[in-house]
Amino acid sequence: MLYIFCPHCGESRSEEEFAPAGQAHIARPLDPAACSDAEWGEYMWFRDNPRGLRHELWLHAAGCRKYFNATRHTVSYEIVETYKIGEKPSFSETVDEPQPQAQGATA
Amino acid sequence: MQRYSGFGLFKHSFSHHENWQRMWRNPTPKAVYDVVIVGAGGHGLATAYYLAKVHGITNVAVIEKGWLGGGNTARNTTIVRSNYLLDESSALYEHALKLWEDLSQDLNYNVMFSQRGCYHLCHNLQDLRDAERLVTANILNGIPNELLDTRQVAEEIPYLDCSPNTRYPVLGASVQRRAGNARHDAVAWGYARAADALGVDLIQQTEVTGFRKQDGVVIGVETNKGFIGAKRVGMVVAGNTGPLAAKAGFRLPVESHPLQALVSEPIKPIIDSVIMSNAVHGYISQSDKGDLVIGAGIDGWVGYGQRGSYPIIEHTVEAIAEMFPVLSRVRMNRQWGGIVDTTPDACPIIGTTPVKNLFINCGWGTGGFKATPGSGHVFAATLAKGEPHPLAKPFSIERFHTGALVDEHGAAAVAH
Amino acid sequence: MSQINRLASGGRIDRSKPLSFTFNGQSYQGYAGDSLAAALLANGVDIIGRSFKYSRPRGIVAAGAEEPNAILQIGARADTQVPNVRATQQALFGGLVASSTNGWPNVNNDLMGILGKVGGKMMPPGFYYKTFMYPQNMWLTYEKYIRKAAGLGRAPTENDPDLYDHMNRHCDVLVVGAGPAGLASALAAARSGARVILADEGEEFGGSLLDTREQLDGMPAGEWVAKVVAELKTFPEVVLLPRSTVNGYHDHNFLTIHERCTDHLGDTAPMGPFARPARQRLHRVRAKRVVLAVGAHERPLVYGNNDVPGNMVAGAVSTYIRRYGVAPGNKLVLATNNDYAYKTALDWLDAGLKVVAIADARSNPRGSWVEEARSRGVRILTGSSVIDVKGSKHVEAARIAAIDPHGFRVTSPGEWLECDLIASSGGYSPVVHLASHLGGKPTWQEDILGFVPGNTLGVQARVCAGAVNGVFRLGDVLADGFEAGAKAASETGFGAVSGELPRTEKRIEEPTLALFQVPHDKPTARAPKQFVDLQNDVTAAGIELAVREGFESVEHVKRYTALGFGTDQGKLGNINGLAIAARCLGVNIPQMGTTMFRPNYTPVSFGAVAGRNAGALFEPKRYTALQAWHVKQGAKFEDVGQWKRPWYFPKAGEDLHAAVARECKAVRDSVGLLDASTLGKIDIQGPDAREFLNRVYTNAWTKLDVGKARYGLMCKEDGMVFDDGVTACLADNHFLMTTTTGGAARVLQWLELYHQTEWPEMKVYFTSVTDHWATLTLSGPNSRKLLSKVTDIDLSPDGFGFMTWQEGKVAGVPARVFRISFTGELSYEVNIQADYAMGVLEAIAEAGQEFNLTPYGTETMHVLRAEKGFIIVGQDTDSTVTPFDLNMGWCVGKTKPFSFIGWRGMNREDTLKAGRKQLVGLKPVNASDVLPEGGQVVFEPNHPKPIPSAGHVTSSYMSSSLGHGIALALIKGGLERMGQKVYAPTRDGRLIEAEIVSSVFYDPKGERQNVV
Amino acid sequence: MTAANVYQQRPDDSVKAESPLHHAGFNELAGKGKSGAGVTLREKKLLAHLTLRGDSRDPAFAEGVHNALGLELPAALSLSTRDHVSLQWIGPDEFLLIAPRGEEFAIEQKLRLALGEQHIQVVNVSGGQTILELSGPKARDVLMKSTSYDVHPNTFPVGKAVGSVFAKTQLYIRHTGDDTYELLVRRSFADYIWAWLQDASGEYGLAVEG
Repeated sequence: MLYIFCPHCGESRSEEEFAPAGQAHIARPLDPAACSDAEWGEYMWFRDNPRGLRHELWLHAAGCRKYFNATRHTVSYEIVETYKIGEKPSFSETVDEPQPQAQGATA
Repeated sequence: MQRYSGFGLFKHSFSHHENWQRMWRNPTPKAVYDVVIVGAGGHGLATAYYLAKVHGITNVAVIEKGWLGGGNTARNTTIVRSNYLLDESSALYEHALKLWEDLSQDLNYNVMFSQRGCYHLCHNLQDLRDAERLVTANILNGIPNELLDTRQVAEEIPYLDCSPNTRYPVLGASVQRRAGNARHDAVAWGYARAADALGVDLIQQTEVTGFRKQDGVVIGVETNKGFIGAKRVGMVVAGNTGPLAAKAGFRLPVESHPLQALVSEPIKPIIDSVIMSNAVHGYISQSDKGDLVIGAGIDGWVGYGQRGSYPIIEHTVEAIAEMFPVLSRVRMNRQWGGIVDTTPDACPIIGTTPVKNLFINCGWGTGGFKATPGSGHVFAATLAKGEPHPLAKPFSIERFHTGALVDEHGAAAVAH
Repeated sequence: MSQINRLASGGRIDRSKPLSFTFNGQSYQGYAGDSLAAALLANGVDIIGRSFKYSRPRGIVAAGAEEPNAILQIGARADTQVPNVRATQQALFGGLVASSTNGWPNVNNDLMGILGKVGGKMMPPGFYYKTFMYPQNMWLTYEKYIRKAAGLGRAPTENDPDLYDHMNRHCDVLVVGAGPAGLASALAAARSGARVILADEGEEFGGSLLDTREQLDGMPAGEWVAKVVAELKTFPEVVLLPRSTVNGYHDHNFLTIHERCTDHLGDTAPMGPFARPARQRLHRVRAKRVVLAVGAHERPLVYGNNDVPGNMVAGAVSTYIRRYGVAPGNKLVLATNNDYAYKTALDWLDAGLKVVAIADARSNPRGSWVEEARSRGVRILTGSSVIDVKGSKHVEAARIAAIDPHGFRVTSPGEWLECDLIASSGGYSPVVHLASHLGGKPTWQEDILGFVPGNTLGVQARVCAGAVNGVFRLGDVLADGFEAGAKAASETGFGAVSGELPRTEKRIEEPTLALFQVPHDKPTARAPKQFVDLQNDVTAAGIELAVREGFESVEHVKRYTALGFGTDQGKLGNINGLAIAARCLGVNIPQMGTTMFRPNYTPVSFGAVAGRNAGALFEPKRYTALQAWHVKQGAKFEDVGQWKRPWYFPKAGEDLHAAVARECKAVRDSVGLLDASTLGKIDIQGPDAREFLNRVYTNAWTKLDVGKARYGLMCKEDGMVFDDGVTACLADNHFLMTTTTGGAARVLQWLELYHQTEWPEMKVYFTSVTDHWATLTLSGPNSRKLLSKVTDIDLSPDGFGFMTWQEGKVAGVPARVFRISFTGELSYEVNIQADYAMGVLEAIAEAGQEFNLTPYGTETMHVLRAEKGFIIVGQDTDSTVTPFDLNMGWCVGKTKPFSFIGWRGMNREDTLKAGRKQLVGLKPVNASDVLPEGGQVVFEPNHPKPIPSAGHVTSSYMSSSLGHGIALALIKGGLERMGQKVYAPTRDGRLIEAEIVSSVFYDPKGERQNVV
Repeated sequence: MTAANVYQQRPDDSVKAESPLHHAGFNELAGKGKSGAGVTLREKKLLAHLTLRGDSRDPAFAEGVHNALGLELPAALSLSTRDHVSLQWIGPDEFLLIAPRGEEFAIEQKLRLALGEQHIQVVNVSGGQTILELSGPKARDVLMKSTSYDVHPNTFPVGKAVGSVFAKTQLYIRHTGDDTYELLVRRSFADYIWAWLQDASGEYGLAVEG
């Protein structure tokens, strides 16, 4: 169970208090009418799905009710930072990928 | 291929089982194949088998970075059913179910497919409406499905708490009697053995690191053991779809999430069928070995760690104890996680990709295992003909651009 | 029956407290302090079960969590049964009832065993994949018998009488294991002032120190344990948890500890001073640092017939002698490849028993213990091992022969030595389970011939100490433990500590020889069965066969043979199995790698995992302020999310339909009362509130005046409807939004999401007031008359128009009253601070008597609104329906300047195409028919299967007001098909014909709500 | 003053009022049961509860609040108290004010006056929640059974208030005295929390004060 530092409350809390809300920094197109159907589909549904660091949106649902961002490794699950909406992440490149979890995990 | 039978076992017992042949070879990769399939899970192996058997294409390699059937094939809760709501999805899963029914004989490998029935419990009035919708939709499509009332449910599922005093009383259930379980590992091994016998090369411990393209057309795969040429490439890599698609240069409406499951210690038979409850959030069956096999929910975040968060396990166990209070003193042995590739409409993506001659089969979410034969069958046709099989057509990537989703997810929260 | 194997003295048992128990119906006696296994051995019980596949007799082989055989059924009553209890980890209590889990008719005379002997030859690994295929329809029959034979114990057949509990804990240092390393660790951490939890699976702290012959400071090790435990108890921030197994190591240093609070006292928890305490408790621990001091498991050697009762792991024999005063035999043969096992021979001698011989696979062992044994006259056969065993129900003799471990062959004919106990030791496997739960791969350490914990993948802050690290000498273990505890504490900010560790004895210890499977003169497939995994009947020959058939990865071998799949998860057998597979493949053990380790370390009751979230507390039940009144009126309740809502209010003898017909009539004819308090309510304030509504609702809000209310639809970005409700303008910058009952929380979250992430510049705040306001809906032509009796508000049609609201007093309580209608009748929704709702309701009920004021529930509400064609989001919609599909294009602001949420989505190729499912009314041709709710309908009932669906019924009722059935349905191209017929083929084989009609069945002009 | 609808929602005290745990009958239960209970529970009912929203980074907001209430704006996770009025940090732009019964209307007016044209929200939520005070030597153990928040006094000293999970719902826990805690409970969940607390404190003994 993750232990997540809420940048508003200023302390770490158990994952139970939070709700994940998908990839962070997906801005709503300013002029939806100018988007093709395909572009609108991509805005709604196409996401980065890396093995490595990913910027995510989280809600501190049981705490301060604020959304914030987290940079989390999708294999080790390590959270390298959390930051408020409107702030920029400090970590972005994919760090060294940890060794596979399983003995020869599936392709 | 050495034929398996009870008599064969008897015969081999006299030679102390020293003369059993390998189930598959360990071939050296050829320079070029007609079709290269990336990923030797159940779907990939089934695809190879049907390419060889149905389409006569035997110059096929299946490339696997680990071991055969080592991904979600080895980690699911082995439920097989076809009672999906929408015409497109029920057609696909029913196609699979029909193949399941003859699979052991077809492969000469007992995949232990047991049609012990699958119940979806209803706990509120909307559940009942959804069940009526599902059952009648299935009936129209020629897929038998029944709706039971509380009394019938109580009779058919002995230890289920059907009293009106539970937090969410059981108001009824739909039941697909042809649904059931199969032995997950056997499916991969049975397909592998049969495909190998037809000439397919199964290349394990070889990781695809990239795709070689010429003028936008894929011509083979780069691996950690060198380049392997291919006229067509099929990607069937549940749990690794995003990263591999990224290597091929495109993005998908797919997120990979942990899906957890757990088993009890083996106990004498007490649960005779598959019982699922969406409202209470748990599902359960009992394996031939006696383990209660229990499925938990999907974690809400992307994760490739083959493990998820503990509260998901807790909620699931609470649900099982609520449904079957007699199991409270039975003990949980082991938990684990698979990686499911989820799509916005909870339906797979099968077909072409932005890269010519590179085909994809992914996004099965929680439905992958039960679809294995059907998925392999339609994907083999897709690879053989270069265009989607009719049953696969509704499941193109383009639907996320046009909006023509096959929204199993939205239409009814019946997943798994 | 006397305790024939009980030694005259010794052990940590209390001989003054004899305890009676039964096993397989036979009564026995043991002592307080015994484990069930110790008590069984004391009584000379050899056979405690039959093996799973071959039905061979099996006895106890170990003394702890690694025991594979002694898996028993416990419990005196139908409701207290516990299947699969490991007898080695169950404390004996008076009245304990235990039985074997397999064996028919009983474990001593087992008929299945004969079948196992004959059939066993036909049951190599994976045999079931190769047979039972023909004829196809017979599989379920075959399977029935396979299922009956499989499984171990039985589940209870009645509900658990016990309670379970959770305890959330946080600490600086969690020390797992209270053996020498763990105790030293905990001591160091505690002295630094850290918050420490020390947990151990045993009945008491001490681990291996409780039965070692080694001394500390020249005293029995147990005395040091007592001293340390006494000191630990003096620290207020130290939590000591015996009988508590750390079972799972989860992400970010979250661990679960399963405490068996009362399992040592009886079948069920005894009553406490106030209430019955929990039988078991699950501690959910978040630790800043974890010290894993979990020790090592001794491996047995794999030799022929090594499963006959009387074959044990060497260390376990010592445990039974020294801790429990039990010697499970008289004449011992010891097989070893290391020095430590000699301690067992010395313990055996100390107990006054005979050591027949020690077979040491090493050619020239000279360690201190070896010399001690030699000096006491024990016959030591070097370069040798036990290769076969004689005896059917108990060991009678061991065959010892010279072996060449590297060439894997037997080099002498050897000799049969008479004995009744064979103890073997093949080295020690560090318990890497917890360290590997998060995917960290253990690494092979050649010098100790074992895997030790690997890296931690960066996230988990843990230290390993003692035997789990491959440190086996007692002095080194203590030092390693102390250092680990000090390090863990200092890493969490506590100062350095010092302390003197007890003095240990100096001696020479020589390395272990790599020997796993002992060779036999015949090839493995033809040799006597050499068991690797006793619980799953996996033999060395089986592993060879798996490799021969192409199962070359460790996971394949495991899955094909079932190695390690038992309830012991292969604690004894996995490394041996791995070594055998590696030998067959010609690779070394680290090249094979290990299988994955998963929680739980040992099994945990479902009840403990669920804790108090069971029965009535499984999930919250939410109630409105008027619940007591509903109960008094005899309401039946419907679950709507977590809410309990009155479904209908039956009078004596009424069923649902009769009650609903009566309630509907009352509303249409006079006045009814509905508790609408569960609707979500959100207070919205700020200068940008109105613009925000424009963006989140599909319709326009710019011109809504203060005092007015408007219905709105909400869509997601894909254009699909996801909530609806009425929002009122309370003041220029102040709105009250209502949502569906089920949607309240998610709508608020969604508003916050857009506000916080997309439009933070907008000045608007949202606060839930769902619980603050109680809402009483009065609906029906007499509602005005009734309300006027209890309010000072001007209710005249001109003074209080439709879709407006007023403030005033109702029954003396300040209220906001909204004139909105979900029934089509004249209606008022009275909002009162919930604390005062009951009084207001009672006053209204009193005033309403003259109008036959009738309480109605959700079912009547649904009928009345369906007669009017009003949708219920989630019933008449799923998430595939746009406002246009609902024929509610009137509710979409097509010219709003801002591209509101959903607008782009509802204008895509697929959402604009013809033939989408659209909401229409269906009127059964036969007035008495009611279409099944949810059911599919078709245009062509005679079409061969598959029959194309025309759509499905979303709502369907008998309308007593109209005298016929009515339904709402989503029909393909429905709005273009008015007057056409559809057919509902029902599940019971009928065909109901219905006409596609407008979805507004009742009062289509909407005149009734304007009644004067 | 912001354009909001403000009105007196509470009748005078002569009108019958039922707090969220009215049906539990604390008055009747008080003094019953075995002595020596480790946990004592009482409902601090029918108080004035107001949600206050505003930008805490804006000094004018803090000043306005201070002018109206005589209370400093509490820092994150803390509670300012003065006489019988407390102000609790809920989030960076959200605070909860609890005052004696019936004062909510006057306080809201005072706040709106003091905060002038600032963008704020004041909402009366008095009817929607209640306070359960949990005290006694075993009160902390009951909390530990119920929430994954670390309620050890080192991390949760007196004066701190946190929102967290509690059993299968969410609420705010306020540490108000050595062995005394307040749970801020939503009305519709009050019965569940009451049932939970009876169950969880069973082994320690639970006394109820009317």
